[in-house]
Amino acid sequence: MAIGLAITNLDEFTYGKSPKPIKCGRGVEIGNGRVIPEINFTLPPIDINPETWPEVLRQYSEMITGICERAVALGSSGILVEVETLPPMTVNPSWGVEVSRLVADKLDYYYEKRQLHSAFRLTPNDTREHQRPPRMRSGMYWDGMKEFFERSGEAGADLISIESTGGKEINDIALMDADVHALVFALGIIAPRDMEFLWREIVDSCKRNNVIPAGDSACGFANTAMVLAEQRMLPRVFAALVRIASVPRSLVAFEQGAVGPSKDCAYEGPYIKAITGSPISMEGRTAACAHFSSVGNISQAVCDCWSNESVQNVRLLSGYAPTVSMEQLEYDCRLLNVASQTPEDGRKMRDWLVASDSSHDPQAYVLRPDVVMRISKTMIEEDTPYLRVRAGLRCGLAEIRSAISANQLTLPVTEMKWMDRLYRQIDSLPNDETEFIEMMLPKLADAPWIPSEYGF
Amino acid sequence: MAIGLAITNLDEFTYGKSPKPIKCGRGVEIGNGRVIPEINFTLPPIDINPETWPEVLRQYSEMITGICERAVALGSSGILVEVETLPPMTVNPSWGVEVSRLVADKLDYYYEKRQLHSAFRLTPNDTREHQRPPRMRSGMYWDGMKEFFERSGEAGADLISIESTGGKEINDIALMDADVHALVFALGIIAPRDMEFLWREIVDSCKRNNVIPAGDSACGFANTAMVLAEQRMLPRVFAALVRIASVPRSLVAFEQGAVGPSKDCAYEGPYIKAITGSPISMEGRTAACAHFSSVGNISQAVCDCWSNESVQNVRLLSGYAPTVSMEQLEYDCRLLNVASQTPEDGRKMRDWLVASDSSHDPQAYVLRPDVVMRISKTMIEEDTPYLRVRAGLRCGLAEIRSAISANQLTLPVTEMKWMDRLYRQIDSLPNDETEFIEMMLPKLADAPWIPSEYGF
Amino acid sequence: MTDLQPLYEAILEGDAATAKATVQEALIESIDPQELLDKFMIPAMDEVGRRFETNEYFVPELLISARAMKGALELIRPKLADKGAKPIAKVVIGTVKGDLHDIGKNLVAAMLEGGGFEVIDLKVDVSPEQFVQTAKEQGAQIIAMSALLTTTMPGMKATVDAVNNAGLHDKVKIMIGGAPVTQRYADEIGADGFSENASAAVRLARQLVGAE
Amino acid sequence: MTDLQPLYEAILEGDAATAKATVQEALIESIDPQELLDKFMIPAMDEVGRRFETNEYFVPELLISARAMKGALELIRPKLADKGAKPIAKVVIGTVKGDLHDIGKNLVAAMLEGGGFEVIDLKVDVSPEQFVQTAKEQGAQIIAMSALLTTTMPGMKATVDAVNNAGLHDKVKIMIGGAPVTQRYADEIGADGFSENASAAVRLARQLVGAE
Ligand SMILES: [Zn+2]
Ligand SMILES: [Zn+2]
Ligand SMILES: [Zn+2]
Repeated sequence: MAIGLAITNLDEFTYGKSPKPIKCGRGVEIGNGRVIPEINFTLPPIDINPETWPEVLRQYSEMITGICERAVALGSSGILVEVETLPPMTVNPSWGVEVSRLVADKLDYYYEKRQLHSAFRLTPNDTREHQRPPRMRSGMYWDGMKEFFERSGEAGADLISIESTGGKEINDIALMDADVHALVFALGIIAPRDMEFLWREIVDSCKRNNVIPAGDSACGFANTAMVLAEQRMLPRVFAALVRIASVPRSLVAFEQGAVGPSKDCAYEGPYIKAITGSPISMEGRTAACAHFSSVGNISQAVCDCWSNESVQNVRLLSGYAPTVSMEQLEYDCRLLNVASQTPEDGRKMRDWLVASDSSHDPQAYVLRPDVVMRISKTMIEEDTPYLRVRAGLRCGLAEIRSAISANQLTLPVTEMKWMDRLYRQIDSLPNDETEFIEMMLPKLADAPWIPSEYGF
Repeated sequence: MAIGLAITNLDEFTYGKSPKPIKCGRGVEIGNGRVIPEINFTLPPIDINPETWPEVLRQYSEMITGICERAVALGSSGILVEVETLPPMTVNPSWGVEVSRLVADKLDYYYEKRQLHSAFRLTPNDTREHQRPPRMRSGMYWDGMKEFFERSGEAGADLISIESTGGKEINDIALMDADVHALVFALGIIAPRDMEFLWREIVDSCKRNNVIPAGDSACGFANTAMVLAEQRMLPRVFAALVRIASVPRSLVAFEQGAVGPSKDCAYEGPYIKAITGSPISMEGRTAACAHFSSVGNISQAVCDCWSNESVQNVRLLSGYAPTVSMEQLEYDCRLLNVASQTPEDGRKMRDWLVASDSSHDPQAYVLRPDVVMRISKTMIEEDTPYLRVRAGLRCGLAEIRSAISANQLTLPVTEMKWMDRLYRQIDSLPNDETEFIEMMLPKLADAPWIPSEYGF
Repeated sequence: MTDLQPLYEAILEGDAATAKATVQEALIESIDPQELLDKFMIPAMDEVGRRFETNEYFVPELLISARAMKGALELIRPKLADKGAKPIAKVVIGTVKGDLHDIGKNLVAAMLEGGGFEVIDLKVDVSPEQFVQTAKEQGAQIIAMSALLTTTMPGMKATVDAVNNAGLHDKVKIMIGGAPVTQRYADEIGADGFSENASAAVRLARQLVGAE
Repeated sequence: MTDLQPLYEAILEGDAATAKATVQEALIESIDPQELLDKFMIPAMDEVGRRFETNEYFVPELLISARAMKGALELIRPKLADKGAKPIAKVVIGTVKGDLHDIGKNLVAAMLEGGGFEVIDLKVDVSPEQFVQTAKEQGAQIIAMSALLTTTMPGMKATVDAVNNAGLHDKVKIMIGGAPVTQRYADEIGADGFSENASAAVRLARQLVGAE
């Protein structure tokens, strides 16, 4: 059963506004006209154990205090704060809850005393990949995750996200070999199965705890490809296709009940926004502290929250790095929000953000709002994740190819031969999903995964 | 003798373009249509001595290599690289020359092998303040500076700048007490005298060495006030006046032959550009790594180079901080340059940058291009730095006052009482410079300065 | 009898002339100087501190009040019994060797004085030996150092080491500050405290000498 | 006589079938296997390495060539005299305890193999004891560790310490890598080398065993 795009008019596909805005936390509205800064932060190198725990708490307190003080000083109209826990805090949820609670309490304090509007996104880890092959539906890692989800209310979360990893064990292989078939198996077959299992659990837990299920990120899949492409390990055009292939998988969270904002590092966000109408968080030039990219500006074009991805609590000349990020994000949002005071001007700004990056790199090109809408449309005309991935890859590669012909995109000479290689691989994907699965299972017999964990 | 503004039409007062563009270095043009990133970097905490010297060189090499690689990867059309030496490198110019040469050689390499356009701004320190009271015109510190200027060609510099400190010993006192008279004595009387002496020397040296004399920064005066205001130690409205008062002093460099680009941390740059027509470098949100500010966007409105001020070579999640800054600056410049493809659009972007900050803080308000032009005009109608400072302060405070009345600027309640205090102090400045000097000399009899070093 | 409320107001507003005049009148009328101090002057400075902490007052206002307080204090000090008139503690302060950036140090010095400390200001570019010798000679309870440059920070460690080697660290607490300085750095080099800014420095100094 | 240029091309293009077929034909014609290796196979892999270094080749191309090389090598190894056929050195590789991020480690492992090293891959979450024991048992010359998380980095130091305590550090060089790892960290914990990325890792490994 085909569904339609939530955003059908390119003029209405812009930053700060989404068809399904969200109210959350302490007076924050996302997707309702203004872009909100989303600030992330993490510990510098430190071993997490009972002995270092007081220092861990001190650092979180230092970080969130610096952030709130700066947001108040700049007169921010509201911030979204994300804590992505470190794995030991999900394995041992009591640690995760304690850190989260500390942050939530600070946000309460700044709301009451300094009128700082804020919401709190809590992102537990998908620790299931901490064993090889991963067990997805049972065992101590899954138990820890389930407990943490269940305690998200106690932890003070307003929103829950995750960067889940079901299928990553096959995706890793696909990336090393730039193997489209393995990629499609990972992102079109097994990842969506795990997403369905995982997000049903998360959404149920959110309902019980009055927390908003926000969304997932294909970080471990597509951002790994992006970073490898940035290091010239992988062709950029392949990384662009991995991004597209990750969309149907991330969409499953929304089919299960997630409502956004999609996670910052989910660069598939514009697709999610076009398809579902949910607001999205994005990151770009202000996330250079976390990773380099070729989508520093275009990633901002249709964002609803604007993030720094993650920064460690290291000292810079002015102060601690999280505070520095807070300032940069706030100024970026100010500019976007001033520009969008009329719809025409907002589109002008959006189009400049797009034009400044889109011709440099296929990964940027496939984030062009018009391209996103076209590819999204072909994807959702299909009914299953497998067919959506296949349709998206076909359409995406065709878009890239015609952009190159039209001189709207330049590709390094070294990548040109990849166009044909990738085309051949995509073209040979069968129509029938069962046929594809039967073709792939024997090839992946030695791979480090457990088929039964994905319902095989 | 009154002079006119170089920029008389507000429509032509915008970023990327200045009446007197500069060609320099390896194919770089500044102020000729495109904003250029200016990247700065410095050492993390390290003691500089003969033993650590190899490590110092390794770090500079690491920093400039990371920067150039990233600039190439992003397809930058050209970068300006600043090395602001650390004081031991000016005291011992051979060290400074060695570090500079290393950077210049790397830039040559990347120009030849990777076609990266670049220019190199060398900024020796004003080490004269390393003794109290400072000796401005003789002694080992001055000798070291002179030698370094003279060896700037050998060091590979394309441009020379400095953040000179003549008069800072009195300005420091003025800041602590928010004392307008002491401020005017520092910035209107003695600082200009030192600027004339210093910049005659620099310009002569540049001529002999075929290096461009770029400009000075009132960093030690006005940025100190800005940082103290940011820490709520000083009223913002006072810091805004310090900024205005610093203009006539920095102008002296241009009267002596400097041609720009003015230094990044010289937030008086827009005034310099309006008055002289020389291109300017500015810094804002991308300089949050160096200091926080309330002018993160508006500072960009009429810039020709866009800078990160300074960042230490510390490791972030993605890579080293200087490389991170390079990426952020390049994306910012991309956006500005895409937006300015028509003059109307460039002005639109400029006006958004202005509007996003100007109502939040008087320090931002006095960087509004129209305000800059009006204040600049009243200043240059006067003939001497003293009278220019007085005229600028009067006009600046009147601008702030009427902006508050017109609800174009909000001032914290705690600062309102300062409006009158500052007005009374400014109003009591005599017409006659000699009278002012005679009034001030006895008051400053115990201050840590040597009047004869300023020609008294 | 003199109305003493103006004394409180004068210190709060930084009006040194009125503060001194009021004190002098009160002394002529033989009002107990201890009462002047406890009921008006110290409460006024407490209120100044509170306003500064809550960002109602800026540094210039704090300094001018501190000067009015100092002027008034000089008048009553000779008449006072021991109690309450002594400074909380003696602080030797300066920027470390090689560092000439003193504006932060000056702020801290002024605020410590306003907060009731006796401050011995060694100014800038102070060697470890100078810190140690002065602290010893003056019987100081605190050494306060600042550095603005990362390149001069090692001077802090050198000073801590010198204090340790002189066997002085059981009598003197060491506090440090300045833009590049961190709590971690303080811990690393064995300093007793770090403060992020000038107002926190007074609180820290009080804690270090057990006055809070 | 078989034209051997296709062997060079096959390895360069990663065409394992052609590479093996050509080698088999050549062996039937009794062509000296050492000549196959020296004149065609090694030059082909050198060219692959050059192309990778200059960004003409990506990882997938490098891996596929390395596999073609490996396939061809397996055919001639039994026929070869000692010289040239032995791996440059044995490397024990893995991600450190607690760290499950192995894509970088896998890249390094593959590139080391392509570069002529014998790689013993302990996979992920490897304890210091496992590293030490395997290196000892296998007579490895290099231990290579990666960590992607700052929280697992201490596992590197623990492994270096374990190697030292086992008295093994004179026989085994230790190299480390991963996003948060730096040269300074390597120096600090006493590792012998750090590499910023997978291609630099092969060069580093060669340097560490004196093969370059
Ligand atoms: Zn992520
Ligand atoms: Zn400066
Ligand atoms: Zn600078």
